[in-house]
Amino acid sequence: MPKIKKILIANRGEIAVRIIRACRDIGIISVAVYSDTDASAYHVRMADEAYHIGASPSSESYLVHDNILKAAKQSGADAIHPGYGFLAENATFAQRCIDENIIFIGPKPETISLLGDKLQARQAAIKANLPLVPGCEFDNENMTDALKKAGEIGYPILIKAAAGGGGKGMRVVEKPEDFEESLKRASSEAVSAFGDGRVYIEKYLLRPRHIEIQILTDQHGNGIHLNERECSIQRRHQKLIEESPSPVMTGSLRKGMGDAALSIAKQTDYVGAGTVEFMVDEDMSFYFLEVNTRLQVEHPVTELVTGVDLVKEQIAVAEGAKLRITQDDIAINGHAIECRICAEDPQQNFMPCTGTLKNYRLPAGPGVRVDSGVVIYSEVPIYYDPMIAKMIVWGKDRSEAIERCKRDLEEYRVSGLKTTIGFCRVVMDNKKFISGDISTAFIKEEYPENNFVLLSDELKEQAALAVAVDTFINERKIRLDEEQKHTKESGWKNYHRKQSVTRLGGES
Amino acid sequence: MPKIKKILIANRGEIAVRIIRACRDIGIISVAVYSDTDASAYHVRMADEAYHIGASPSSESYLVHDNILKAAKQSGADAIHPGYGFLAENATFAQRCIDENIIFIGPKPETISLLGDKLQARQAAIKANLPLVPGCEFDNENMTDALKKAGEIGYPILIKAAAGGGGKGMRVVEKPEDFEESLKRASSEAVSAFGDGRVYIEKYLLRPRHIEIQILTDQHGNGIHLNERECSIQRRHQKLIEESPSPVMTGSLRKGMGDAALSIAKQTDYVGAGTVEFMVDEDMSFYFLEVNTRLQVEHPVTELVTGVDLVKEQIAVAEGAKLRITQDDIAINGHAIECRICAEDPQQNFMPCTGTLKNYRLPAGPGVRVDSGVVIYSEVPIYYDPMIAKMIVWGKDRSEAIERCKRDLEEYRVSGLKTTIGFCRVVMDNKKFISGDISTAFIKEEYPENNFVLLSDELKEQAALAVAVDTFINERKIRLDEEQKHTKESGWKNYHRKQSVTRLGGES
Amino acid sequence: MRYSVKIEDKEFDIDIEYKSEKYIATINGKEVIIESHKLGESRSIMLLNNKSFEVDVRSNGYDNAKTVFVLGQEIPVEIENYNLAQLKKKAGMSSASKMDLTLKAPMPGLILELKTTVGDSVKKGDALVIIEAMKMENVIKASGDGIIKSISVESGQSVEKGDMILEFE
Amino acid sequence: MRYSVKIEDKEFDIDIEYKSEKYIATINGKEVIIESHKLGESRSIMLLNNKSFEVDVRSNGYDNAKTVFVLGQEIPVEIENYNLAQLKKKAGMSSASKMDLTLKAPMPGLILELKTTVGDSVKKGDALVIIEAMKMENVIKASGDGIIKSISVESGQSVEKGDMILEFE
Repeated sequence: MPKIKKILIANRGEIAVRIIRACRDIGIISVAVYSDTDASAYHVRMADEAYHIGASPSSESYLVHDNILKAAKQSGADAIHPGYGFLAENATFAQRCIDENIIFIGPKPETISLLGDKLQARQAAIKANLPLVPGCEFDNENMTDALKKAGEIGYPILIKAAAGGGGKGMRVVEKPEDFEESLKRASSEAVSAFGDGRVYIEKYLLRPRHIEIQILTDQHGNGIHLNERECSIQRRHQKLIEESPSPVMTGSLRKGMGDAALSIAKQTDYVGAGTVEFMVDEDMSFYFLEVNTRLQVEHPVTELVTGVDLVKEQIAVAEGAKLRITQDDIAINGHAIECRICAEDPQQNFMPCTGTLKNYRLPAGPGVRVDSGVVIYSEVPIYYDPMIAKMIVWGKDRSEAIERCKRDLEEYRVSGLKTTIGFCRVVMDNKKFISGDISTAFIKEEYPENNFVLLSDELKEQAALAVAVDTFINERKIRLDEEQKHTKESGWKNYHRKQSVTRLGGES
Repeated sequence: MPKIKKILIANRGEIAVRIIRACRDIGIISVAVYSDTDASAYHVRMADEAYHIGASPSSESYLVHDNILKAAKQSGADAIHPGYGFLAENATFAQRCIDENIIFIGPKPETISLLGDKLQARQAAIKANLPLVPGCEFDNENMTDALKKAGEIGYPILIKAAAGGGGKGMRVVEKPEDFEESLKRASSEAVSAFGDGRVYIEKYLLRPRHIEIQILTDQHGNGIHLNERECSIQRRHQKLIEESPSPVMTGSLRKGMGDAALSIAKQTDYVGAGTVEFMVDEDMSFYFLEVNTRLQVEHPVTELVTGVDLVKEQIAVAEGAKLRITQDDIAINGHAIECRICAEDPQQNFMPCTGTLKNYRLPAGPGVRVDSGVVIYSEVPIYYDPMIAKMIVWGKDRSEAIERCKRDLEEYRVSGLKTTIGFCRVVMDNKKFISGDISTAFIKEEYPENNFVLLSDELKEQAALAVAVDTFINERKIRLDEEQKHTKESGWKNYHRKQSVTRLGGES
Repeated sequence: MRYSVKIEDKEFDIDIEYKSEKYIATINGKEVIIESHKLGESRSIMLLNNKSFEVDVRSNGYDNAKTVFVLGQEIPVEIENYNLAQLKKKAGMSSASKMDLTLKAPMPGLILELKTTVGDSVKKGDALVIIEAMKMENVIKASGDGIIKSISVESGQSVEKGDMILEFE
Repeated sequence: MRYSVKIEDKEFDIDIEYKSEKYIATINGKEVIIESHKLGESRSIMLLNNKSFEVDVRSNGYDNAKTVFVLGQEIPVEIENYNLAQLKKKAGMSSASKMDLTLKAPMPGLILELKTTVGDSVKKGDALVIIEAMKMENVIKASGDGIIKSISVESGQSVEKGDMILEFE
């Protein structure tokens, strides 16, 4: 079995740093790539080697297959880790790696391609006997048939694009009268976003939980799951806070979901680390959503409760090793919560921010891990994702994890940029969150119109005092300096006068 | 049961910060105290409140009972946590707290006092049936009897001061001829150091391991142990690297040592967190050494493998709560290693250093926890202990913990001060350390004359290149700036010439 | 020295004097004793009646607008000499924020969609424009009621931070 | 530009030129292509033949002595113009370190014990003096062989960093 000696990480930010750390642990040389704006970025500093791959926009650097493969050749890397985003779920790129005799750390191109198409993934799930949200495909042209099918499912229904992602080509339909118009708009949106107008319909769940199963499989047909992650705290389909285990999970539900996840993995010939996403309804029924064929942003919560380093296992699987852990090795030790730290302004509808980190100090001490893509003085450029770091906290139970989250969110020091830290702190105080009563509608329901309080009146008073004292000290210093200058100047005046007098009495 | 609402931390540096974090987790208000030099120290910044307690030397601040109790009264603290060092094992201070109606977070004054006297502690250990290193007390005046007893134990023997600590009043005697002289010198040293000349003798173990048991007991007679810590990597009786579990521990030995530790706790009416230290001989016999009646520096390795927050448990016990965990709750999850980061110069015989931290960036990512007493731009003053931080690393087994230690020691960024980071890195590469073949003689035997290599030839070459390029860039910048200035100046000259010409042709 | 300090909806009247190495502040009638130690550059540790805060006060380039970072929060603050603020108030020049009559690009990005046209009357919270930046679509909403007077951009156009997007009347 | 660089026992002859935004170094005959980006103040990221290093080069106040922090290690470096260094060598003014003839206090502290008296001949590694600082006793040892010429302190005395302790001859 050939050992991987050098890995090129086709990514940037915190996930590049995360992968570099795993490489360092096992003595693999890490190669970073960077765009113009990232020349002094943290992932470049952390890596053993670094290669320039183009201009700042990702379409001219991190997404350019040729440039990345060229850097891989130059550096002599024998494997590429794509991280998440960028090329992570790009079957064409995965195939190019194979063609160029470089190991792509991820599933086979065919698997990526199949699971990337929602309709094909749905078919695979049906074959693997996974429960699906009631729904179906239909002929876009036959509106009578479509309306009938929608009626059978029952409103509200959700129209989704087959090639979809990121909420594009998605429409909620409340009543039959709106169906035809919504269908047309969803389909045309899907054409313009993905060049593929195929859509399908599903029952719209009102308050589902998003719960996903981490799987790990090898090239020899072995597979395990590493429990679930609950990712219900989302804003506009973007996860913000994730945890493991789920506060509502039971042993039998976990077994059911774990078996289902491994069954679709088997069905799709899945190799490596992956995530099978489910929706869980209020009655605790679960439904297959999709498979993410890569490492997830939120993988650390699983690492903290299972003790497994997922990136190291990905690498071992890519080398062709048999799984080193069995299902029996996977326990649940305590509870972990992740908060995504994004350069966004919660008070301006979470608008992304750019800027320089004038101060940046991570929380530390018992139970906190930070995977950060930036350090003090880093620039946060406009070209990429606004997530600058993840704070992951471990506690012996959920309540200790929440306590420590609060402490560490307050300990996090960022100047120069607005972030989601304050909003995560607000959620940690939310009674529904604390009791585990959450769903993907949580933020929308709890904070309609973003009506949360980031600054208490007490904090405002303290801040006002701090600024007043600071201003007073500065003004006082200027006054004292000026007084001193005056004293000096009048000293000089006296000196000049003396000189003049001397002259008067002397030469003149 | 009265809940503690506010805790004054009678300490500074990393342990003060550690305790503040525990307070914050459970909603207790933390009060820092500070000497002149510590006015802007990290523990002051971290605490909820802070009180000045005197001049910089600890004898005028952190050791002054009155000043600390005054701050406690002023702040309305209902408990004092002493940390380690300073007043942590001072029975008089513990008693004063009780007299002033303030909870002292630690054992009873009588227990502290008894276990602080080595001869009394030895007697307690005998009563509790603990194995002791062969040794005995004797009449200092009756040399014949003493010599006979020494002969019975067998050379080499160790003479120790009853009131001892820190290696003072301690002498190794190789042969009977040296006995009388050594005894006299040890005794007189003990008189001058502790005002107490009592000494006793013990068999000197050549290559013992230092293994200690963490205990936790409540006010209701319940007690558990939280496994062992191996602390054999020491320099001049100062621990440098600690780990849990011990690489040589077996289930039955752990049970034996754990039972012994709980038995002396029972014997001495011990309440709270404490550490029972043992020496373990090459044949795996263990011998009682002493009891430390406080939180130890190295407590985090126990926290990482057991998941128990020891400081929170100390506080609960001090409140009068029954232990919330049973012996059965204590598992061993993975392996933890601690490296002490001290402001010392390994190449100058580990001489302490002072200075300003011009750069200070903690390692982060999977498995590392840093308990630091400093941040960037902190001053390390000469008045206190040179330990500025502890890096504690968790791995699923010892080998993963060592791998991560290496990575994190390299990731630690400190400028402006020499530290033990590089030397810890050297130990992590030592084959004997990796195989677990260690004893308290490890550093002396492996690195006599401090003959370790901190800088590889490759690193020297890279450093030389870096400095040369940096110098080149600076010199080039100066040259370019000057050229530009010249160009400008000659520009001005031309301008003046023109002016003159104009004048010449005009007015003149 | 007496200051008028404004944070979001709160106004504070703060009087400060310096006495034996401490600052005595009177805030809305209450006395607070303050110790302050510089941590270099713009950061300080302050003890407000012995309560510890690490604060980072930064000037925003304007005289009165500052930003303070405290407890992990970024807080925009307006501070003015108290007497000056009173004078301005009397003259109707209150620095209290009125609705801004222009909308400028809050970040560099791409105008994805304009949600209004000239002459539309919009209500607070109505979507005005969608800007794509950092891989996300950002809906810019009206901060008050008004009528659109002019629009300076069109969909598909790139904007720099601070570029004029539209004006209200 | 050609430099002579010394780190501990190692001497390097490094020639550097600047070409199309990169630095080409020749070190002991081997070519290395270097990219450098400032990280502010004294820190830079350097790529040496694409190998990444975060370095912090600080001047020690002397012309030739610098300190570089790389990979968590503090490394003292002597750097000189190559030609100047050659000239000095020829003139016997080699900057190669000879045994220092004075011992100065390496830290502020308390002189606990003097281990030698004037006229003693000491060998490399012999204990000279014990200084207490930061709660620890620090044994200062001779860095070479020599005879004690004079002693400027006595036990119990406090010293500041850099104070003369003794001289050799």
